[in-house]
Amino acid sequence: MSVTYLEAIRAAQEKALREDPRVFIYGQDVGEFGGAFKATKNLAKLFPGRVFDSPISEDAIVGVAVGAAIEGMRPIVEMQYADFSTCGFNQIVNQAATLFYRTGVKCPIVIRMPSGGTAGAGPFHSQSMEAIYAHYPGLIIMTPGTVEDAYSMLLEAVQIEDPVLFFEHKFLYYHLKAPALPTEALPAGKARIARAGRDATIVTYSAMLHESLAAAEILLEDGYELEVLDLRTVKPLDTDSILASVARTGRLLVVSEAWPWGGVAAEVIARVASEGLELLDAPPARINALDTPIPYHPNLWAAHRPTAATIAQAARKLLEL
Amino acid sequence: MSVTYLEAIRAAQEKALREDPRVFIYGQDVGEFGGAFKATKNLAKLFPGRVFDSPISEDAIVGVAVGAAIEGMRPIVEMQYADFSTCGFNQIVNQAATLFYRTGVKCPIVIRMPSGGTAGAGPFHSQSMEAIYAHYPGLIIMTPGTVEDAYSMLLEAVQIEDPVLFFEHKFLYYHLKAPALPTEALPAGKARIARAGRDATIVTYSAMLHESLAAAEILLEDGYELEVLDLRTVKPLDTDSILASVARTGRLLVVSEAWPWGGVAAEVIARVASEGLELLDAPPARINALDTPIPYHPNLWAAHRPTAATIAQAARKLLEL
Amino acid sequence: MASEAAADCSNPFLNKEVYLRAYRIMLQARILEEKLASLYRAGSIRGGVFLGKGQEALSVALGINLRRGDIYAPLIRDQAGRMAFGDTALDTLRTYLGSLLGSMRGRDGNIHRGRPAEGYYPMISHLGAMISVVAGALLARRFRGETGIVGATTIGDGGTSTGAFHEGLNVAAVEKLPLVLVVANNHYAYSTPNMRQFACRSLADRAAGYGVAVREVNGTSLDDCLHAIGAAVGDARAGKGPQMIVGELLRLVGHGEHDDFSYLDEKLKKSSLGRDCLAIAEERVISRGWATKDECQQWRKEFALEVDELAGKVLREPQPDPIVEDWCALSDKRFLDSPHCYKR
Amino acid sequence: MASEAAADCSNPFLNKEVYLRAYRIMLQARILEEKLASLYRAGSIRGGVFLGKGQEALSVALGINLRRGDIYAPLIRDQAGRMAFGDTALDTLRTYLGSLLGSMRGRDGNIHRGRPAEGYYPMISHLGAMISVVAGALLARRFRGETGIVGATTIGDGGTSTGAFHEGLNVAAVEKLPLVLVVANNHYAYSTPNMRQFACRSLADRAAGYGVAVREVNGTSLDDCLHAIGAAVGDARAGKGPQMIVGELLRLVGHGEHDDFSYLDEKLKKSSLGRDCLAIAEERVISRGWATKDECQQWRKEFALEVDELAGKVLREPQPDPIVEDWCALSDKRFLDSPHCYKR
Ligand SMILES: Cc1ncc(C[n+]2csc(CCOP(=O)(O)OP(=O)(O)O)c2C)c(N)n1
Ligand SMILES: Cc1ncc(C[n+]2csc(CCOP(=O)(O)OP(=O)(O)O)c2C)c(N)n1
Ligand SMILES: [Mg+2]
Ligand SMILES: [Mg+2]
Repeated sequence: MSVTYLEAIRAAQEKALREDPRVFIYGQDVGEFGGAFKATKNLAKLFPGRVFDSPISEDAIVGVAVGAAIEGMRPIVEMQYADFSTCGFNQIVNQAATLFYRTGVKCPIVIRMPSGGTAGAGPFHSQSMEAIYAHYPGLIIMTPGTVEDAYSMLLEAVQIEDPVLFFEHKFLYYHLKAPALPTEALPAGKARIARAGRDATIVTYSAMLHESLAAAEILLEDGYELEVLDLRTVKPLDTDSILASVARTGRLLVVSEAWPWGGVAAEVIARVASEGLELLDAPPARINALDTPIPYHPNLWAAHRPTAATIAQAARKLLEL
Repeated sequence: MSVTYLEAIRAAQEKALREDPRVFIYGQDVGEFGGAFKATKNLAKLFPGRVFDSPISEDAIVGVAVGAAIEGMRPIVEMQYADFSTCGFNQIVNQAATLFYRTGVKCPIVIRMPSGGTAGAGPFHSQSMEAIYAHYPGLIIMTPGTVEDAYSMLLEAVQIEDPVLFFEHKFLYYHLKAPALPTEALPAGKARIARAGRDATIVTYSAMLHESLAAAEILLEDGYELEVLDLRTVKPLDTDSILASVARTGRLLVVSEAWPWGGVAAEVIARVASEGLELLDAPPARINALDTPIPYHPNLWAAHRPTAATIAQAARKLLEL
Repeated sequence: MASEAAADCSNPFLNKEVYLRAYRIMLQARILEEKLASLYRAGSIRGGVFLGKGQEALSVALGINLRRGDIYAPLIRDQAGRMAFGDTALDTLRTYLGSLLGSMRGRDGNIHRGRPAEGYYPMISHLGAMISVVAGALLARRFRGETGIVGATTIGDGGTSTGAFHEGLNVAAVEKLPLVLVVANNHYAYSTPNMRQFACRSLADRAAGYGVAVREVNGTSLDDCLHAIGAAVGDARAGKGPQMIVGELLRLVGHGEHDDFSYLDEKLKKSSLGRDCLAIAEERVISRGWATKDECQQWRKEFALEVDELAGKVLREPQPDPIVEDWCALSDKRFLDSPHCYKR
Repeated sequence: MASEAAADCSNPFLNKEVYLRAYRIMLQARILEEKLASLYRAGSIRGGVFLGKGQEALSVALGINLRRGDIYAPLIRDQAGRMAFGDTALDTLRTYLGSLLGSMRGRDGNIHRGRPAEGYYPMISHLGAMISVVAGALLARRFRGETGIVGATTIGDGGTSTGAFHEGLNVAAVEKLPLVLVVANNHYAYSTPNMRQFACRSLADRAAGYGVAVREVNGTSLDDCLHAIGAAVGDARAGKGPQMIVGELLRLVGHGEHDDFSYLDEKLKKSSLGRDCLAIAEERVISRGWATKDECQQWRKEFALEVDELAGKVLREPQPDPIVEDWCALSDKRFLDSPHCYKR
């Protein structure tokens, strides 16, 4: 038996609903239908009245979640696609993210953000918005890249008493599999060494974890051993683990599927430059999506985002410096 | 006679309206009333029918501007405060910013964003959102820090055939003065050495330009000569000028009033680390607003944003490394 | 006329006790706001001051119909409603004057104050945004099996143009929540007149589009306001779903104290909309023999004295200290992201 | 019945020529979409396929009433309206099949295609967002002194819940723009039924809240649709301000071709809403003697052949090449931000 990334998300929600009567799930088509990606399949049936459809009103959906959280509930919101969270942006960054600081009252909501590109999805069903939200104070930004993390981090997210944006990657939904659900997990905020190596560090997260691991395989053929660090959460960002890895390897490549300007890769490089300059044997590098809208055509899309091949190429360049 | 930063913005709009029949101004209270800050004072009278009030509908305001631009107009939108652009966020980043790439049809709109903190303005009338928008492909992000730039860059913005977000700083509106309006200007995308120096480079923009210049004065007393580079536009970011300055000084401090995570400061440091690592004699540093909502109370606000004193302190630390 | 019918004292929403209480709160709010204006002119308040003068009747009528356990998310011009709901002159002054002892601890202030743990929600500035939040709060109460409670919030004529208004009210209607939404049509949104804001006959015409009950009310008449809002709150409490009230009135001051209201249409000002609800209510109180002119005068003096004393006290209270402030946007410190390179 | 009245051939909106043209376009759209569905099943299309089956009458009635110089921003289920406005089977196939020769050059595709320079606006996915864009376009036309033109767009029942719908329609009403907004209430937004989407009697009840004229129409009847939309477009063109049409119907396919429509309520399906507008229109065409069954059959065959041929041709066309693609989000290359560290 094996579990997919999507099944892990569904299972985590089922467990959260079962164990905590304060949890409910709200979003477009999440009820009877089980969600656009089936991440809430059967949950409406299992937990009558607690998993229900919203109108197409992202602003109100988030507002409802915040109000419910103030009154003691633990809402999980599903955005149908992260891209549509732009329509609920104001409530996320100005209502949810500021509540605790302004009032001292906690805002334990989870917003699930189906993110990232898949072939043919186009400019409005492919975005990686984690950097946008990480820029704002008051939010925790999770970006699980494994089945295990999808499960355990979502469960942790529901328990955290601050707003958590949970960026789950659509590309991993069906393809990524694990033998079983995990029974223990690293806490949020801690990065994980996904692959140990001595020649350079690739810092990455979410779907790019797998492209990076594949790139590491490619470079192994050249005799290079790359360390791959999975950030798991991009805010907080585990600066210590990044620095520790760079201290071992002396070289840093950051890989992110988001646009470059001010993204996770920029933030990671800025931190390493500021706090670990002397650790660097070569200039740190980054590889991001290209700085255009995400093209619809699979040919263009495949060139727009980083892939194992382009990551390997960038890593090779870094190693040769 | 002298001209304030605000008057320069008003004058630029008057000139644009006068010289180009395609220009119109749309936003809350911009008509008869002349805008919340009086940046459009008298313009409705001078240009009947071309400067008019919108409902409180940021999403529609931006949508209207995009539609009008497609049909050949040159709309200038005034957000009453940049903070409220969160409600028009979707139209900015998904409609305006993607139009040209998707369709090949240009989207010459200007959105004026009264930005940044003033004492007592609180969490929703003080934000600096330039990094949020700079993250998206398809937008030009202007952040004028002088009266001259407020004037000439706004005029240039109206001429540019791509969407321009014009982040004007409210703190500078009334206080910042110049002897006269400029007759020539650097083009957008080029940074300017606001003060030459040899010991370290401060890269900054907008209101922080003046705090940084004041910090440079403070350090002059210690015998340090700081170079202050005014970015003017944060996207495109004039990487060459930054690198050239760091090449001269060997030290980099980036100062921004925005929040730190993924902000302008992170992007600048990432670029310098990647493209000019060997130029650095010390780890690059940044100073930003603190990572909380912007507090209302003037005591807290003054400590939340960078000031000449804290910049000088950070610079001194950098110089002593 | 509705207001004549409402003057019928057998009307359950209109009895001496409630009316007098409402009137006294209106008076208190007015006097407190006058003090805020004078403190503003004196430079003691650094942020903006936005007053509810002329809107006290509509505002108090909502606040006074709420109970402990209800939810209330007031807006800019709701000083009277706030006080009816339990907010105090002391906390008002503390937030405006930046006292550390205020409910917002200097982090937010003025009209943005509240105590969410007590059902008193502080508005964010973005208009319309509180409607869905109150809807969510009511949903939570329903989950917890609470009945007979209501959630109330206010919006201006300008605020009805926001997408948030639309989405929030629609969600409340779909969920049949006990939401009471008072639309204060004071005919201006900052300087923007109604005709640049909407094109319908009355904002009340919006209700049918949501499947929401609606009452139109003369916002200058406390009688009318108490009656209509009392009925609306009663219906919401009884499970009849969201209730909208559209009050027609005029603010009698500028948008904020910095604004000279130069755009005010003289005709509107001279129309019945321009009448002062507080003066009208006082007249009614007196003509009905519920209090004498002298008593009203006396209350006015007492409140003014009280407010002056409170202001004096608050002005001596400690202000927030950035050194002591914890600068923490998260409740759970384990998840703080503060690398060395962020720190000052 | 409205449809009987409409069958009156003296009705200016209902004559043989227009009706036959509309019918033939519906047929063409249906056949083209069937081809798209089969190409989807064959794996030739990688993105989603979202079809308008059952909505052709409402859609074509809008498109056919527009002229060159008008503005049209169609939505998901508007293949028929698009073709009536001038879009071709060739460009449709090119965008779905990713041909470089398609109007979107592979950068966007499928239902997101358009040619803004020709007044044919490509939707972004975010529902409701096109309404204000069309309003802005109409404002520009007014600035340029153009009269007698209209701007038209479509929204679904689900899309009416967006803030963008509200803001956009309100702005159009305030500016009295010649906007025609067709609401296609197909009773589902993806899987979400009307009762989870809104609580008003009919979405037509929203119009009064904007001060906008409205017509309710049986969306399965081409007669009704041509009549009501013809009148609405005429009124808009004549300067009577925004016009809303609410068409009641059902889509006869899943949300997209990946969706099995398992949530469809059998009762709805069997109701008059579930009837196929194309079959009804064909029946009318025949019963009125405007064409014979054989002729209809013949057209069907011709269109199918044409579409098959086109698809064959398009499948051999070049696909976008990332090496040649300029990767440029700005029109003015001077302002490109592409530091060395971004480049691949
Ligand atoms: C979404 C949003 N846009 C703009 C503003 C700026 N703003 C503050 S108050 C105001 C006018 C509000 O008018 P109205 O809703 O009629 O309330 P009133 O001030 O008349 O009580 C505006 C435009 C805001 N607060 N929120
Ligand atoms: C703002 C926004 N939120 C969510 C979506 C995802 N989405 C795409 S189509 C759809 C259902 C649309 O329903 P409706 O408006 O009734 O149109 P129909 O599909 O029935 O034609 C949803 C939720 C979206 N496109 N835009
Ligand atoms: Mg108003
Ligand atoms: Mg629908």
